[in-house]
Amino acid sequence: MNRLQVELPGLSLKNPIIPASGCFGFGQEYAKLYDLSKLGAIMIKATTLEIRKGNPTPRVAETSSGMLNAIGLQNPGLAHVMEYELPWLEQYDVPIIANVAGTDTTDYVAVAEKISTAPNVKALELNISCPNVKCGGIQFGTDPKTASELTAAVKAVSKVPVYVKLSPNVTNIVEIAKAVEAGGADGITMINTLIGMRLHPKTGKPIIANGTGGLSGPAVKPVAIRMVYDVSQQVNIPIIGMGGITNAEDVIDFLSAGASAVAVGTANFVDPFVCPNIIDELPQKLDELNCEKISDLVGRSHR
Amino acid sequence: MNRLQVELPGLSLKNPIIPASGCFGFGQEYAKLYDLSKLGAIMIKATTLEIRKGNPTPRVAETSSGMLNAIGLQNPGLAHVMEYELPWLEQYDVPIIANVAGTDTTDYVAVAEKISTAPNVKALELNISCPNVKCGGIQFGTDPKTASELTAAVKAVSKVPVYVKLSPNVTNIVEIAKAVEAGGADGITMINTLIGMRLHPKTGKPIIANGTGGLSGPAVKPVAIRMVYDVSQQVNIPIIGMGGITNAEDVIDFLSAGASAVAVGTANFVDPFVCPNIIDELPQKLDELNCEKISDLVGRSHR
Amino acid sequence: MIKQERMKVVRHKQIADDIFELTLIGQLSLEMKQPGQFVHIRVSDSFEPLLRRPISICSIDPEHMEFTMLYRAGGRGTKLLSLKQPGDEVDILGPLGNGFPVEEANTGETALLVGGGIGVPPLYELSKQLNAKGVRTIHVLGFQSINNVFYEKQFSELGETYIVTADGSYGTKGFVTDLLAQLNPEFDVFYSCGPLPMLKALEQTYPDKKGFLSFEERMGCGLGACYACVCKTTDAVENDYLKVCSDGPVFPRGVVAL
Amino acid sequence: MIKQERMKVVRHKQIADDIFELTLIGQLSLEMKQPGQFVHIRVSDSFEPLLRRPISICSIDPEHMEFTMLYRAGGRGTKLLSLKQPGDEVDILGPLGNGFPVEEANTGETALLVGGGIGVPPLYELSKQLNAKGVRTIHVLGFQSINNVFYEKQFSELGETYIVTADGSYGTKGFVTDLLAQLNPEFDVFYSCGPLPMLKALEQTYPDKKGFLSFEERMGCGLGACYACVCKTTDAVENDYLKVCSDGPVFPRGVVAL
Ligand SMILES: Cc1cc2nc3c(=O)[nH]c(=O)nc-3n(C[C@H](O)[C@H](O)[C@H](O)COP(=O)(O)OP(=O)(O)OC[C@H]3O[C@@H](n4cnc5c(N)ncnc54)[C@H](O)[C@@H]3O)c2cc1C
Ligand SMILES: Cc1cc2nc3c(=O)[nH]c(=O)nc-3n(C[C@H](O)[C@H](O)[C@H](O)COP(=O)(O)OP(=O)(O)OC[C@H]3O[C@@H](n4cnc5c(N)ncnc54)[C@H](O)[C@@H]3O)c2cc1C
Ligand SMILES: Cc1cc2nc3c(=O)[nH]c(=O)nc-3n(C[C@H](O)[C@H](O)[C@H](O)COP(=O)(O)O)c2cc1C
Ligand SMILES: Cc1cc2nc3c(=O)[nH]c(=O)nc-3n(C[C@H](O)[C@H](O)[C@H](O)COP(=O)(O)O)c2cc1C
Ligand code: FES
Ligand code: FES
Repeated sequence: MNRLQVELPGLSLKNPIIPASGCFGFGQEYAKLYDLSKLGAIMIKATTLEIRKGNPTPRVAETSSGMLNAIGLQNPGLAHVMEYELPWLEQYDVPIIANVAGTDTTDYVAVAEKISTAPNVKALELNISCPNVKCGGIQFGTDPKTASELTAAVKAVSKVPVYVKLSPNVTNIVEIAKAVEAGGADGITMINTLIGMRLHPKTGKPIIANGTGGLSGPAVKPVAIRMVYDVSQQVNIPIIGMGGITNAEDVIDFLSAGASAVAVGTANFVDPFVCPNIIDELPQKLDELNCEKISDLVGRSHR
Repeated sequence: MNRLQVELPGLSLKNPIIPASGCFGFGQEYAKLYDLSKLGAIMIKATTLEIRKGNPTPRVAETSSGMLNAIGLQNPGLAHVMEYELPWLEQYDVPIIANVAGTDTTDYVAVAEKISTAPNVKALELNISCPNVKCGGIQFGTDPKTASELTAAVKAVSKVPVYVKLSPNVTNIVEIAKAVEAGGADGITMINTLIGMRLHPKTGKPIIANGTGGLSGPAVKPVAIRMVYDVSQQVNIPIIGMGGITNAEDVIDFLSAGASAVAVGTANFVDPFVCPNIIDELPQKLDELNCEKISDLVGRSHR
Repeated sequence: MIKQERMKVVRHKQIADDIFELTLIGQLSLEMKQPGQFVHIRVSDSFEPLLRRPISICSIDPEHMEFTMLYRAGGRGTKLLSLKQPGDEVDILGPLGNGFPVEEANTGETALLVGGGIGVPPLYELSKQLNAKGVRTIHVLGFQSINNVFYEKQFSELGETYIVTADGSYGTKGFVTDLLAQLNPEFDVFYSCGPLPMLKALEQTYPDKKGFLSFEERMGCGLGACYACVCKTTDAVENDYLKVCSDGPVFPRGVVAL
Repeated sequence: MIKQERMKVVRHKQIADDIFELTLIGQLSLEMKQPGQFVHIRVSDSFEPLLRRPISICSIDPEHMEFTMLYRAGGRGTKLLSLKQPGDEVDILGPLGNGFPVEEANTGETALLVGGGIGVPPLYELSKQLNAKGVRTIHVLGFQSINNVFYEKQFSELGETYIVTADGSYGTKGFVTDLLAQLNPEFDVFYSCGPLPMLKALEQTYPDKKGFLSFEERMGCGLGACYACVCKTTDAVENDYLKVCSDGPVFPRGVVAL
């Protein structure tokens, strides 16, 4: 028995550790450091229909126990991802979760329809929560009705299960979660970044060229945990949790809160080996908790 | 000329540094450490009509660059505050901003009407954003219409200007800000805490007895800055900014973002002398920025 | 008076499993009078970790302007503290709270001091002050296991000292109350610091004795301003809640609801 | 190959106002080949500060498994780095990026190396490698003021070296381009690292020369995965953007839009 095994719609994960979208490119860079087959899955960078150049620089700024980013969904576009990135990833024994972004429903649907046909894409992650683009992204994630409709439209064309990525920048995240569940989502991933800003001490102007950026890293973990805790008790679809994970204890926290698997974002920048390190540490953590298989921990905070 | 002088509705501040509500009690404890007359103003602990016992313990938990609290508005009640706390504070040359909380509109109105008659209370801070109580508090702060109506009701009875304290746990804080402005608010204070949770690594249960708590400290500063930045450009009433301030540079950031004065909360626990220290440092910071008076910095991020 | 000072590490060593003895020098030591008071320690100049850690004063040496604390390096903050070297500075706020009332034991009387684990340290300064005043002290100290035992010698020099370990690897096996039942000591007042179940058992074992108990609670300010550290009181007390940091940490028996 | 290693501090000293010279020992040094590459440094084990800091490799000493970097202790992270003592460990990721192409200068040719401020360090290893290959080097190094000048002697040992200070307190007064205009040196290829206006002025001053420029941008991963550090390219290039961390930091002239 593999104690770390996790079964989710479309995803048979050898462990619950997944690099988060946007923090791992399309895997090529980290493949130079370790074997990607070790990972539970990989969430690739948001892909849009057309090539996207993203925002002007500076695109990142450091904050207390966190960072802001405003990459602006820069990516090489659907065609390139289908032709080069996904086939390249096929050499690894690892399911791919394709992060799908767009400006309007047509965009999302077009990307989802196509990218879900790639043989190693086992699930989609619908990015309705990117705070760093002018159109598309977050406004789909802040209104329950819009979120639900977009989910349904994408579900109608996708060949693989659809996970919807929620924004924490809302009054009532449970309401959005229920709406995407009603729209047919197979799972939820949460949280995307909190909207934040840092100013330059001398000039007083925003450091990030885009003005605002998305806050991630350990600073946001308490916010993410409480949202996973709340949502997991109100929906019947699984959650992939993220926000500030840096070690195996953080992973256990997210599972306890109600997530079935987790994604690790910013921590990859701090320690590029963080994902394999966590995977190696997990069995011992389970021993310490007298826990046979990791899935037993899911939701224990509210049981 | 006093370079640090700030003039706000009801408040003539010798400097823009104010201990934040709930982090300074009613001043008695810090009065043992330094002269309270040094402060710009004092925001006293939330006061309710009746005595409140607050939540069970543990009430605090540490997080990365932040902390969670769920005190639950424990306070000795309006009568005691009027009879003992406020008269005791009269020995200091410092305006008091009374933080007003309640369960329903009647409560808020009753406290506001009475407490605004105290001679040293120069302004009210309407707490419609406390995440740690079951009734009252945050639900007034998440719906624009309710927020506006409560503001108007309190304005109708208050003898002093009314500032409304906003919650960051909303999809659109600008909308709430505009609503309270329309309701007659004289100013805005922001932000209250973000809702968060921390779990115990062994048991998986929330550490804070209340389950969730309010996140404060340096971790939330980027969120607070962007909200002050957004709101200050959309309303015509002044803002008292807060969230993660620990030093003079943080103060400058909040003023640059658009606040006219600031409150310091959690940092008082880390360094009990943080407020007087910041006040002492500010003139030199102004020199470094070639700035004559501190009010010149207000809003320079978007000018 | 409460002061904040960057005090200097004079000595720092491990004295049992995870237990460190830290001696600091500075003016602040001169403000320390009452055993059972605590200091609030900032272990790092960064915001990671953010909050101060409350640690009891274990012994005061005003002649050398020093004081000593004993702490368990368990979590993130105390582990960082354990890395401090002689000469390094540590940001201390204190002395805080109300400690054990030495005046409640009269010259010639006997005091029973009962400590559990990391609740043992504040009893040491207490015992020193009681003995200085001519009060006889009996020390009953409970630990998990032989490797956790500390300060046996120091207490022995001041009075009868009994060690109890939960696993029986040293001294008597069991809880301090087991030993007390055997021992059945004669005494006039008891003072105690340790885990809640121990404090509770003590109150029950000696329903008619005068006693003082020291409590723990998670803290914010440590000064009485934030209401983080409250404890529930018994019906005997007018206030519904008391603050461990400023009303306590030591309360007379019967005040805190156990 | 890119490695991560906790390397040990061998030497660490201040060599000018706010400028530190740090030598580390470890296997990772053996992976360093090309001048102009950088390492990504974690200055603390806590999350404060969170991100790594990119610092150029200034010289490589494979024989002793050491390498040296020079950095300005300006912000929070580099100030913490400056506190490291010999024997302490520093978490290094590297070598990263593509450096200066030594192969673009042929034996017997002359290379012009132009550095500004904290852009000077990577030119040192470059100059060493060029000289080792028999390329003559001319060094023009610009600083703010006399107290900021460093490594004049080291560069002088390798070739003609000219110092420029903005305030004229040492060497020639003005910008490096002012001195270059006077000097009008003969050379075959130029290499440069420094502030953008300097790089821009150089490209304009020598429109027909072969040249290589090193760029800076705020980074996340340092590996090419996060798209934080992109720079805009000129129309001459097919890609709209290039990543400073993995495509650069050194680019041939004319590639990056200045
Ligand atoms: C009045 C008083 C006196 C104390 N005296 C001593 C002493 O002499 N020696 C000693 O070893 N310990 C003592 N403690 C307990 C000590 O404060 C905690 O063990 C310590 O704060 C834990 O910090 P950490 O960094 O190891 O753990 P972390 O898990 O990193 O702590 C996280 C947060 O929880 C708080 N916390 C965790 N455990 C406790 C606890 N048991 N009590 C209060 N806060 C806690 C921390 O202060 C911090 O804010 C005392 C506590 C109090 C209230
Ligand atoms: C490829 C490359 C090579 C470099 N080589 C050197 C060198 O050899 N010596 C040296 O002193 N400096 C060098 N720098 C600049 C150095 O990275 C920054 O000065 C340093 O990161 C600032 O960190 P801090 O802790 O002082 O400042 P902080 O203000 O605390 O930094 C906050 C954040 O902004 C980033 N940042 C701030 N300034 C810069 C900058 N100029 N470039 C990139 N990121 C920045 C930091 O990395 C950090 O993420 C290089 C930069 C790059 C990109
Ligand atoms: C540099 C960067 C780029 C990101 N890009 C994306 C993206 O393209 N699509 C997406 O859904 N989320 C993106 N995110 C959000 C992360 O996937 C993740 O939700 C968030 O950072 C919280 O996790 P963390 O704290 O572990 O980083 C990005 C985050 C960072 C830091
Ligand atoms: C322990 C604690 C108690 C608080 N109590 C109150 C309160 O009674 N009323 C209120 O409006 N805000 C209260 N707050 C919120 C603070 O006033 C402030 O808005 C928030 O903590 C953000 O500022 P900071 O990061 O500087 O702490 C409390 C915060 C803390 C940490
Ligand atoms: S810790 Fe703040 S009141 Fe006790
Ligand atoms: S820093 Fe991540 S791509 Fe360059």
